Amino acid sequence: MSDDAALYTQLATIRRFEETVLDAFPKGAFYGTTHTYIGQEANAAGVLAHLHDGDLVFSNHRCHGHFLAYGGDARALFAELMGKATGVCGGIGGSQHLHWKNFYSNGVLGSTAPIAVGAALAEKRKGSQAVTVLFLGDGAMGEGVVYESLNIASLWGAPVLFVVENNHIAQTTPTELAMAGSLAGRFAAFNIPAVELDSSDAREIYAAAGQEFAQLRSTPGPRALILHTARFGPHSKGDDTRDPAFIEELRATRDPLTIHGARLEESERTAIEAEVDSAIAAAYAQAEADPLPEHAAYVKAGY
Amino acid sequence: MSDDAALYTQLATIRRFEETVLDAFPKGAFYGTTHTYIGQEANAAGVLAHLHDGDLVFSNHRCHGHFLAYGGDARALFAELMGKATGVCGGIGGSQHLHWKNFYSNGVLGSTAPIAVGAALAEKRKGSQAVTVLFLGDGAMGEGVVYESLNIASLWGAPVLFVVENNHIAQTTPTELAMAGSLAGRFAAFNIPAVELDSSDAREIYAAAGQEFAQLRSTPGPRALILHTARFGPHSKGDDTRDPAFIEELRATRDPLTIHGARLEESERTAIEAEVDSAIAAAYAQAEADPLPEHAAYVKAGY
Amino acid sequence: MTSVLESLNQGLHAAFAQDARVYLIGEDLLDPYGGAFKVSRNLSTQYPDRVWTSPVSEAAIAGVGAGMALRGLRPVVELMFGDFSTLVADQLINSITKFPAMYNGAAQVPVVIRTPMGGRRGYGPTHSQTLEKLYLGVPGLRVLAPNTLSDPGDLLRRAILEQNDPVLFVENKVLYPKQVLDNAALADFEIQASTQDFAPTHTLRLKGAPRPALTLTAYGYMAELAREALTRLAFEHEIFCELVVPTQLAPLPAGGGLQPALQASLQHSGRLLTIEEGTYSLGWGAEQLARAAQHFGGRLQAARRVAAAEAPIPAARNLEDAALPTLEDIISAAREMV
Amino acid sequence: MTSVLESLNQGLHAAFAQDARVYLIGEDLLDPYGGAFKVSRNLSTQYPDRVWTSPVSEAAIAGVGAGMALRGLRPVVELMFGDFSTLVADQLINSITKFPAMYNGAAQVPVVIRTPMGGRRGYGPTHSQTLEKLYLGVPGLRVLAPNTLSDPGDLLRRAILEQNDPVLFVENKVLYPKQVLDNAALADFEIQASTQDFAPTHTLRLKGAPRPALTLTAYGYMAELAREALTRLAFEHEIFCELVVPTQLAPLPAGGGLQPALQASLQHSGRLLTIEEGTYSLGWGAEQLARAAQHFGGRLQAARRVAAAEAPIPAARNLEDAALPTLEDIISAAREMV
Ligand SMILES: Cc1ncc(C[n+]2csc(CCOP(=O)(O)OP(=O)(O)O)c2C)c(N)n1
Ligand SMILES: Cc1ncc(C[n+]2csc(CCOP(=O)(O)OP(=O)(O)O)c2C)c(N)n1
Ligand SMILES: [Mg+2]
Ligand SMILES: [Mg+2]
Repeated sequence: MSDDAALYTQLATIRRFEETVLDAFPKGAFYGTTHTYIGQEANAAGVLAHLHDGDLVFSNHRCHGHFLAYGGDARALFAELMGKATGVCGGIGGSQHLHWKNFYSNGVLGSTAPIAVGAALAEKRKGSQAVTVLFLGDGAMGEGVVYESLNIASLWGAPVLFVVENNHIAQTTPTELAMAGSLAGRFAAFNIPAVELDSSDAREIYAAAGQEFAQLRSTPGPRALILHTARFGPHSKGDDTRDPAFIEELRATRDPLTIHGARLEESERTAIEAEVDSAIAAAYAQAEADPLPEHAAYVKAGY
Repeated sequence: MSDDAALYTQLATIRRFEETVLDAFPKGAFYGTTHTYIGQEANAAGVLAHLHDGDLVFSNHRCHGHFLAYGGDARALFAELMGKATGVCGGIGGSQHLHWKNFYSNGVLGSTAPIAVGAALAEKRKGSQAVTVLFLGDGAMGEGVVYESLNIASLWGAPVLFVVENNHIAQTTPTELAMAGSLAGRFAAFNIPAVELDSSDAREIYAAAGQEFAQLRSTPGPRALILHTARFGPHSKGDDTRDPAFIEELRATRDPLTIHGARLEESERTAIEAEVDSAIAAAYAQAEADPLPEHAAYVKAGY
Repeated sequence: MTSVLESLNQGLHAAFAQDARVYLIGEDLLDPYGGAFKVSRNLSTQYPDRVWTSPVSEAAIAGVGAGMALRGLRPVVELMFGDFSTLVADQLINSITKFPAMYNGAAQVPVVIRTPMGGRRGYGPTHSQTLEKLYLGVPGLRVLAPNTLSDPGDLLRRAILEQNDPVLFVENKVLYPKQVLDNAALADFEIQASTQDFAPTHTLRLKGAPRPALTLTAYGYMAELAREALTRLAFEHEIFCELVVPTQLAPLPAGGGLQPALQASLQHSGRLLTIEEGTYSLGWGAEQLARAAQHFGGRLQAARRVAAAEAPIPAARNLEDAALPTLEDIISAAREMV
Repeated sequence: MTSVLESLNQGLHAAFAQDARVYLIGEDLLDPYGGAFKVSRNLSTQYPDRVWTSPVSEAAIAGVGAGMALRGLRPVVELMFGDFSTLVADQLINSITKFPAMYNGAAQVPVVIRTPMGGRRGYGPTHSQTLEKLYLGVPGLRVLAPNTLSDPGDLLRRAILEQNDPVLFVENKVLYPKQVLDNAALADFEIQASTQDFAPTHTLRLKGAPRPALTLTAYGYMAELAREALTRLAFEHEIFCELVVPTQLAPLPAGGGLQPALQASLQHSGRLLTIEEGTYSLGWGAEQLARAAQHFGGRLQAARRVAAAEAPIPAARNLEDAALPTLEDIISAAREMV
């Protein structure tokens, strides 16, 4: 498969997965909460295509796209959202709390920052050559521990790529109401080189990320990639307070699938889509049929 | 009294107070811990000379100089350090935890930042015209909550002057080991205008602070004043790990009393010093004679 | 009828209307969203300059609230999930609650920190906890938890306006849609109400039931389950209980005493079962049992707790159900005690 | 003889020597300073690349330690004062202790967070607290507190090397200069030792004393005062006690049981006095009393706690003495119990 086809497969897989989640949620297939990645697929696909074996990824509440682009299994992720024994974390974590191989996510905004830095430093000390990617949203940049972590990463030369996905909104709060100054300035303050890109084009993001990874692997110390992006869907489910016309416009102008899909032959593109559709449908069906977890470990402690 | 004489009186008062503390501590006059301001007197004196009635000051562990320059009473401060009923906080707070009028200090580094911002916003909402000064050390800039506070102060236009006293050391840690990037960059990141000054000259600091206060009172929104300075004494007591020769050099080149004292006639200077000496000695003697606090409120809760 | 959510929202509106010193700070507060759980709905529309939607900076908004309170305002800080109260622990413990006493009585910090707690919504390990137990032993903090037996909004309003302590106001998420109960809904019960400061405590027993053999105590949403348990224990097992439901969780009486209503109930039952949604050890129930043991010594014949498993709260529904205390847990614990 | 401080320092050195995965992170660690309380002395000289002096960023260093532990190292994080543990509450509660269970057993976080706690040094309200009670009920956390009855350094070394739980290691400041006791120093006592995992619990009574009428339990520095109280109660008041001193404060036995040594002692005394330096409500003692009440029911004839006043710890010496539990407090509480 060509690089472009592979990239498109990633984008389509994430999109199809998330659409399935949003479709199935109201039907009661899932329990709890979820945050879908629709509109931002090019970030995960473009960035994580550069991972080597052994590299680490720390992700946040909006982690499905990161997880799938990391190579995570769609069935295991569906199963996790359904609270099944076959889920990524056996149903314990749910949508926001995933761990598989070297992929970790947590639902407390910003809390992963020092942990990612520590993990990166550990890999460096162990001489593993692994680098660490940390995904943060614009909203998470409100958390103080992120700045403590930038400082330490910079001082101690942690091989971390901070990827800020600025979708211009945090839950319902536009970035202008929550962020003084600039994202780039936040990294400059700690002497962390930052590259900024406003794009939904997976190839562009892939290229920019490639340069960052190359630097990261050759010279010690953290770097940042600020990706201005667009969230098409609700924050969670049905909680989008933005003007529908604005979202239509985003979908029309910034769809990573449209943008990158245009590079493929129509026939190749539809073939990929068909394959992805059936893979995701199969994953969903398998997860649905999977068993519930045993709850012996979760007996009450009150005696 | 001329402005210069008044300024020198402040410097000498703080110096004499702190020398008395360091002298008397080993004799058992005080209990607990202390952090003296020797070498940094020009900061408190130069900055706080601009306070209007009703302005607020939030200070840190190294608060004696700030307190005295704010107008706090030396006897009450000695008494506080001695654990006497007449102390600033009746002996409960001790050296680091002072509150009198609109002056507040706390011993948890950085923790005062959001509180100062909130207090400043409250004054603004109440229409009191009061501005708020927050003193932070270079070390405190390690705390995440400071950055959360800078962001909010900037977003919400809090009338706060952030005064960073960079004495190039935090306890025993040189700033280079603890701070990536630059202090100015930390404020720029949040769109807070910052002025930087490397001086131990009270007049220079007074002038720079004057401009900041003027701006602060005329235009809404936070500002920062970064004062590069020198700590002559130990962090607390007898815990200075720096080369004595280096400290000698600091004392020789950066003594605020020498620098500013040179502007006064010898006779005026010595008159001020004599007056300060006797005032501090009297304050100390009074505090020593003061009664211990009643401890009825602090009975044990174990029944 | 009014739901707990509506009542809380009305309480906030009443506080805003009554006193111009009231402000609200938190994440995603602006209408039409009105806060993640909608408790703050319509406030930003009606009081645009007193509702400040904030960055995702829990520690700072708690501190900003503290600074405002210190300077004479009456701020309310909304933490989107109680799980994130850990981020304000330092502000709460080392500043907010310290200032009044540490500054020798010369400062007050009347800030109310409101937050939803609790599970049963499948939100997973970091969005489902009942963490107030961490703060119940913090000197200088008042902790309040509304329930359906009295007016949650009024409790909130009075916490904001009528006293000067810092307050942690804990709202169980599952309680939000529940109705505040009127006399008709409680017709089966004989109810005694008392107050600690302005915070009510209710003691319930079934009308005409014999002298209770067991005292149940619970707060917040667990009081719902406890009430149901009380009825079922009577009708299905002929075990007659009394249920004590406080809204003030802290401070407890100085000197290690029991809350008077609880003491009164134990006086005749001599058996105490505490019911809470937080994890087991070092929880609210532990303190109640300890005080009961202190006060009654050998006259406390049986003591027991129902609480959550000592583990993260899982996302999967069947695991979450297994981790959190249920009606059946209460009933079986009670049955083993008498 | 060896002081507790020396022992802890030796324990760290032993761990560093034994395992290259051991790292130390904290503020002001570099020699000649070696940490504010000198527990880390000489480590930076001997292991310059494994001792990382940090910015004043408690939350981040805890998180960095967690990340290192997650990736196979054995980090130790020093918090300069336990009062600042509030700043790591989120890392500790929502990440460090959550990961192992939340990731379904696929992750381990063997980080040891060491910190001095306690007062009696006049450091004032924000540098004198005994805050471990906040963390004793956090699922997944092991909390250890050394004392003079066994080797503090060995406890620390084993906490670092021999197990995979996250650990909070609580060192009372006043304990640092105390000598670790040898047999001669304890010659008056009959001592039974047991262990929970690798953490020892000691049960002491005076040699030749009659059957104990009262069980005292205490940990850390308070065990010193409790031992003295035990002696004085015997000689001055003819009240014979048994003293149970655990080093593992959490987790307690699953299912609400008592630690075996405490249960054994209560079996014959039927009276429990807990002694702690933390503030009274929701403390370590509450949990011990609750478990005792659960287990013994009406056979627990008397229960009581000695603890700190529910207020900030004042700086003034006479106020601090009044706020913190003293020998006299223990003696008078014990006298009222028998
Ligand atoms: C510490 C913390 N505070 C609040 C929340 C609730 N919350 C979940 S997602 C979110 C907005 C996040 O915005 P951003 O970081 O920009 O990511 P996005 O959702 O836009 O991808 C908020 C406030 C949280 N999960 N953690
Ligand atoms: C949150 C917190 N962490 C650690 C400390 C211990 N401590 C007290 S002063 C100090 C160094 C402060 O350095 P800086 O802010 O530069 O102020 P300076 O002492 O140089 O005036 C430290 C680490 C503290 N008081 N608070
Ligand atoms: Mg966003
Ligand atoms: Mg400094």
